[in-house]
Amino acid sequence: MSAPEDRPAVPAESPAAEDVARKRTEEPENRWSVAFREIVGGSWGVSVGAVILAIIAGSIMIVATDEGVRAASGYFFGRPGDLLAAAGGAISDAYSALFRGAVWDYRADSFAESIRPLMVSLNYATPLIGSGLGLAVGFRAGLFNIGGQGQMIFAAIGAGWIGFALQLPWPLHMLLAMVVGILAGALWAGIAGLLKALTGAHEVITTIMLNHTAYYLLFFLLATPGLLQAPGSANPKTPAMLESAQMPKLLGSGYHLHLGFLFALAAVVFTWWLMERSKLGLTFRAVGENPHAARVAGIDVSRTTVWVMVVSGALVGLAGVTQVLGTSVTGFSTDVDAGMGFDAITVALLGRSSPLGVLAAAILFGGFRAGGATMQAAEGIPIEIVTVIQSLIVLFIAAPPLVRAILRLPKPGQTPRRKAAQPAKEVAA
Amino acid sequence: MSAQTAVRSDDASVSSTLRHVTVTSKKYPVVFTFMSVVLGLILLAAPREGETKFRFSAESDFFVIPSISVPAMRVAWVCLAILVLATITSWVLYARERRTPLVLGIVFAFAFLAGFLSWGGAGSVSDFPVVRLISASVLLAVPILFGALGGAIGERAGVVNIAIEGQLLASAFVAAVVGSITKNPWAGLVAALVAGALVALVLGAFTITYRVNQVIVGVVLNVLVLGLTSFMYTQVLMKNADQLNRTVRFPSLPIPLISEVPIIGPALFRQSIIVYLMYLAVPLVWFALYRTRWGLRLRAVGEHPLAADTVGIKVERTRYRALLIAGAVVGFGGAYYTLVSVSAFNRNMTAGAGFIALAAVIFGKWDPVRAALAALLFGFASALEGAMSVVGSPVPSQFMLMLPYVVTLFAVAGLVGRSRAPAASGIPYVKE
Amino acid sequence: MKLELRGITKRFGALVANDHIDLVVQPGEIHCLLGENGAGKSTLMNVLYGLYDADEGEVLLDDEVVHFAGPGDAMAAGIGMVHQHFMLVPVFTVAENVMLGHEPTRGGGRLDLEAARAKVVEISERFGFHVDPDAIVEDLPVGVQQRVEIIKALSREAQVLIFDEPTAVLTPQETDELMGIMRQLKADGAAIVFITHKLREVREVADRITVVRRGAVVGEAKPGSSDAELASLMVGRSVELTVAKDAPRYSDAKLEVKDLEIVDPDGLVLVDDVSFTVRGGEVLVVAGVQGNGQTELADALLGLVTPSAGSITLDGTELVGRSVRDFLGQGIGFVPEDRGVDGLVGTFTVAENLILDRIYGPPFVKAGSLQLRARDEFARAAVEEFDIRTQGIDQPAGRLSGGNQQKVVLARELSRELRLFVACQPTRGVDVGSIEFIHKRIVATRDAGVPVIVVATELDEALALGDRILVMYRGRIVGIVPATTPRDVLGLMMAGIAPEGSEAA
Amino acid sequence: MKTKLRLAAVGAAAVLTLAACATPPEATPTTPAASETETSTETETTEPPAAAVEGFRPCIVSDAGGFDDKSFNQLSFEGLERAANELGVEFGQVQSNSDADFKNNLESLVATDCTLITSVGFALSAATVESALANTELNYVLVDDAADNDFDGNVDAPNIKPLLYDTAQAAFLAGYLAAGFSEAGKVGTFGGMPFPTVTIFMDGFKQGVEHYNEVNGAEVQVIGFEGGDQGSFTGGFEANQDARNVADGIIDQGVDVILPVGGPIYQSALDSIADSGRDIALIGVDADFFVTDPSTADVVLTSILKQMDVSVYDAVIAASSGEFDPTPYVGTLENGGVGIAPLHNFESKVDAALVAEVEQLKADIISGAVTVTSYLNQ
Repeated sequence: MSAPEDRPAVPAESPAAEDVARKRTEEPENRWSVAFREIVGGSWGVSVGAVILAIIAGSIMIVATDEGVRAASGYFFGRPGDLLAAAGGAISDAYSALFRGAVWDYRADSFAESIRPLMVSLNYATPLIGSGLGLAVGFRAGLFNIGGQGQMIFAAIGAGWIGFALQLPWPLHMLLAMVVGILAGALWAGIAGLLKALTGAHEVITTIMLNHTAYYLLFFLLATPGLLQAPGSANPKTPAMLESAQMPKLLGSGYHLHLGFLFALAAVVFTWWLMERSKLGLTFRAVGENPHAARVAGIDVSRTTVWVMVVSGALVGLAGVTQVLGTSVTGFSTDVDAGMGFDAITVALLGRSSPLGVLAAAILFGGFRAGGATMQAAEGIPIEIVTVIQSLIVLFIAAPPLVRAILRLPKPGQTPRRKAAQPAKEVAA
Repeated sequence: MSAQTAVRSDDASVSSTLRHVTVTSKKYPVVFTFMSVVLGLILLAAPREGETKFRFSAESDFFVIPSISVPAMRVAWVCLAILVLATITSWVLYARERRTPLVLGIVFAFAFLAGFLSWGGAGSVSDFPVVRLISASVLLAVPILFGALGGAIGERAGVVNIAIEGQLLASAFVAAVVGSITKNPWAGLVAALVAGALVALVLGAFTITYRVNQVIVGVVLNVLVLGLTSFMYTQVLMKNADQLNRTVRFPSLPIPLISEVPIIGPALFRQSIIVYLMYLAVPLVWFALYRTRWGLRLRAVGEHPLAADTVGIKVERTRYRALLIAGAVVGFGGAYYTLVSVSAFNRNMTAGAGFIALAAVIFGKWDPVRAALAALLFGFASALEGAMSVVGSPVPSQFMLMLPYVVTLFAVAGLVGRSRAPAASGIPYVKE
Repeated sequence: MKLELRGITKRFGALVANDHIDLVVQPGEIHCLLGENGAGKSTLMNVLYGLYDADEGEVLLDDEVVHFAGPGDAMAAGIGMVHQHFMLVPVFTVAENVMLGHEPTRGGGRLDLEAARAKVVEISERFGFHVDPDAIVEDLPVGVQQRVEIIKALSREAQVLIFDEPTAVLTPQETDELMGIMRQLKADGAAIVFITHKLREVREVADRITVVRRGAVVGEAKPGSSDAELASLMVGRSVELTVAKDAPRYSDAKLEVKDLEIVDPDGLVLVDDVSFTVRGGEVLVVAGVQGNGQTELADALLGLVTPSAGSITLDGTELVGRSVRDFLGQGIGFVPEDRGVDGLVGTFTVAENLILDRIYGPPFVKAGSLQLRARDEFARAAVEEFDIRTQGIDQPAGRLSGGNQQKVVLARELSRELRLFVACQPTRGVDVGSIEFIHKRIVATRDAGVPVIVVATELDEALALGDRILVMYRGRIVGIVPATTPRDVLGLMMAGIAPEGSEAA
Repeated sequence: MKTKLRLAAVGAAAVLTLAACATPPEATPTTPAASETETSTETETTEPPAAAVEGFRPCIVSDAGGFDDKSFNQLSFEGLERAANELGVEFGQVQSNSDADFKNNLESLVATDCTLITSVGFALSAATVESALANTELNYVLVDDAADNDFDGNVDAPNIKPLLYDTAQAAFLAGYLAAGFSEAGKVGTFGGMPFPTVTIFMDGFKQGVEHYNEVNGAEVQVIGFEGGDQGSFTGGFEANQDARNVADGIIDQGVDVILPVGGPIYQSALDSIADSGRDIALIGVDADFFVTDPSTADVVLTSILKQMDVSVYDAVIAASSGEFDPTPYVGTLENGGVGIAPLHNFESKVDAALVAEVEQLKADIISGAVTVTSYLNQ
């Protein structure tokens, strides 16, 4: 993030000289100057701008719902200051509650207490990381997997059943439950992949249909005694996971954060390796970018499609598994997926389908989920505002020119960049 | 010389001089076999007693067709026999390198349905109202169908519209509010169209002008609309339900004469204006897309925007217009929720219909008529689920609720297969 | 109508695509714009046509300055263009394509299809085109598609016609016909701009010749100039116009194709009973007008399509029914016809593309993991050896020029141990320098004893490279003839007329 | 480019305008919905609330249904809101979107110094127990669940007051009434989803009809419920065409009394009745529809009351003065926690003898002469 010291000081006297200079210092010049530009004028500025804009929009809604503001607006012309003060107060209360709930509780007595919200956010982020990665793998391979919900449900069924029905020592029990859950998620996604490979059925349709199917299947299992339903209960809910199958809390029982988060981080690394460094990932990307060329290169596109869905489903399955064995260890019901399957679409897209991007986006969204509860509990702010802010952030981040136009940010790359010349060559060719 | 390379009907074109052989697919026989086995297993595993009643007329019918009762299992076995025969025929045809005719598929579908319904309704006090089954199929399909039409228009113009769900929800909401305030469903309908178009405008601004990934914008718009409508519902509508959330619905208008035609009349022609508009919308959209200047340009922009640009068609403007119209079409579907179906808006009342509509667009291969049929198929499966649950079929309700989705899954995998989207769909047009 | 361009300058970032170009075209004149791929010809014409805004300079029609905001304005002013990449909507009918943008309508925006059909028939009869107005464009052979483009331009009463590389996809006969059409149009008083890099055609029809190189006019040439003169003006140095090669040294028959039949999903027989053999050290050119089954035949040689009958044996091993990967494993190198679609993943780096079909084991993949060092070393070596002009091996391949993209594909395929090399239209859309290079490499491969198959649509290439030439028409072999066969005989064969005494098909 | 910017600005403005519309109309301070709830409940509880202890802060957390579910979340919320308003104390609320939120939502409430936390729905049971064990100084109320996750018959934490409702008893009465009222000899019911809290209504209703048949030798049929999980369900709790379809299907079978169970889906049934053009009576659930939704006045025969607002209110009031009593509460006919609403407009249409029989039946159930089974007593 420091100033680009590595930038070559060679003045570009002639094109040839510039060429030479460029060649010699290619690597460092690229890395540092790109990072620098991105922070100052480029996507970082836009991201911050997007958050600001979304927060402004959220503020309008907060002000609209605030009782004090409503009261003050009744006599606006008498004392306009009151309204502004009330509005300002409502907004700052709301966002400070969001911050307290998501990052750092500055009102808490001890460090241990203050840090707790951050752990909650990371805990919420855990399943979003897994499912976001799963969907990102699909996107990179050109498959639009909307089936996160169904895959998470299947993973939960698999892991959950192992989690309470078998008696095994830890960690064997937990690992077995994880494996079964992940495989179940992979299997459910694999159906969509197989259907696409065999009959060409579009994955958007099949995954949507499989979502609903999985949901009702889970419901059936939960409502039928002897299957997933807790014995002795009439409610559609499973019994608690056995201690031996649970993911232990990472920082003691005072914090939400559990082992699943580390698995999610491992999944980030694994996905990065898979997509960037493995043969399988190369075939995934090749099929996603250009299936024709992939075929000519000897890649079996149909088989790859199945594999993509399987890997995607396995990662989404990990999300389901962490939910069941880490977060909802007291048993789960029909909405075990918690809407993560759909949130994951946004997370994957916001993270530009790169593993690190997904991680960042998932933590952002986890923070919103965690902070939203505090915002509600402390200030009575309707939870929908958080949803709105979230979606506006994504929209604005996705449209940098819009953010720049509204906030009058400078355009990036005002200085002519080499990249700008590239498409032109193509045009001229 | 030129006659050989050029194409003309009197001269042989390239394709006609190429030799032609018949290509057969295993799809039909395989699907047939599977379905026959399924019914066979059901009948063997859970035989039932009693009779099944089918009703063919509504109460107020002019011509009343008597209801019939059939011995359930016997009919079911006969139907199974027909299925097996059809399956064998299909395999024989395949072996002889001939295609399975569509008629056989229709016969198969009917026999399967009859068999399954006979089994399901055995011994019940309730009967299968065939008329209702048809009308319910249509009614359940209304929002999906309008959504699919809008989706098809958008994609034909090169914009993937994942935001159908959001458009439905937004227009249902606005229709409820405006319809309640004015106490006039027409005002609500107009407002719904505007709302649908407005969501489309946002979609367009981001995807066409700012070239943001169309899928991202669509997905996010759904979330945004859900958040906004839920917010307004709890914060505003709930507190003033009488003024803001109680619409006057469109009445049903029986069409003279045709509404008296047995079965079809009461099923299809005693509906509200929005349903009739839907009947009109399908051919109208088809006509507009394939037979008008607007449609030709729209499709050109969706298939090959550069080519369209080179003949002076403004690509972005054409896409915007298409999207706005598509949004308004979806708006009809949204209006149906709060101006015909139910007289009040409630949170997330579209409950995923927009995604089903999206599936229908793809299922229907981006063609308005086929997409409409796909929507109707889904409607039919849902209606069937309702009818089966009323007669008290022995299938657990969760499986009955699954039915429409499983049917769609099979239909997509078994019968449709590969489909080709408009070539430029999903790709922003970048002109340097 | 007289067309004049004055001082047109168009920049893309730092690159100057057109540098103060002046051009005058009189009515009743064919003005040839000669230049290599990438010389800026197309850019110039796109400026003229309103697709690009010029940074400097002006366009004059009949001595009046005009300004085009888009192609619509240009067309309204009487300028028509036949694009290099056809601007036709593939799923539309001919009539729909022709009327697009200026549709005749009956009330309420309804299309008047009858009027549109009549227009197509009228124009095609005027020029003897024989085009069915109701045919779907994508089903038509390219030659006919081009006529649709011409009809499109003429249907708007264009008085200035621009032909952008129109002969790239035509048979010699079709090219001759096109020349005829151009002359006919000229006689009707049209001003014609003819963009090409093919010298023969220039000399045949041009009334005036302007040569552009690197975005600037480098001079005018007389129609009577020799090929060598034109070529050196165009490229900027003297050019070798023929491929230097030694006499072939054949070994045994390596590849044997027997009774091959390929059927498309609708049951059309695209390759019909095709048999031939190729010996080691031999280049067999498969010639023919595009769309006569060569593409499918080549695809079958890589297992991309599965033949419905027949056999393909390489060194005695039957290959039919195997996967593409098996074909590659047998040592088949393959340069696809459309490198942008089938040859490269445009968003992948040069290095990734260079190993794309070599990821099934060492040295580039070990235990499922990519070996980046091995990959990059190989890539750097390949970039060096094949003279791929790129900013680095991390550059996305899609950003390279056509010739360099083709070199990437060639480098990937030729750096493997080969037992058969199949190259489909290897020099399509490639600059002269790269063409020479590619031809040399193909000949070198042959000389190494590998059987080579080149699919070519241009007779020049077929004659330059081939030891034998196999001509296909409507999926069948018209004949297999030696490379010494006269051009006109080959031309007739490409139209389906078998010469006396050719090898039996 | 300028026009593009303008277009985008319009788009953004559209978004913002939608958001700005959220401003509630300030000119209508007394909203009908609110005032209705007040009147409905005020008639039931008359004793003035005691002054709250220092720092008392009642809070509520919903399940995934949300506080606008027109069912238990909403009623519980209304009870708590009324208690808080009468006590003049602030209250906290958190709406859950899913299972994963429960724990954090409860913790957020704990962090905002809530002293009494009301959790709504069985799904929150385990999380509530966990929170209660961790915060023994706080009081908890759990609606619709026994807080007994190890099934030993005891509440798992000493500071939780479970509120349960044997709704089947009331539904039994409604079933008997409906069977007697029906001229067609067919009554119908359907639910949102086969949850026990939904099917308990349908189940009691069915038993009531069967009891009527048994006593009177009649053959009134119940359409739409077979027992267990088998029956007509809309697949969700949204009032939309799916719910309409199920309601239409049941009405089409010729029923003249219909019992929709599950939040807003009764609105679909209402419109279904309107469109059928027949005289069909509707039975409400949870609250007295005649009061809460006046638009139902002409069709609502009676309502099966599940007085969650009252019992939550009572629990909050008790806790406010430091008299929190963790004894499980089971709403029955006997203690008035469940019941059926007055007939209102139908008073004249229902045979007085039938009304008397229902009254007697109520006494019999209370006395144990007639038993009603439900998942609570199985």
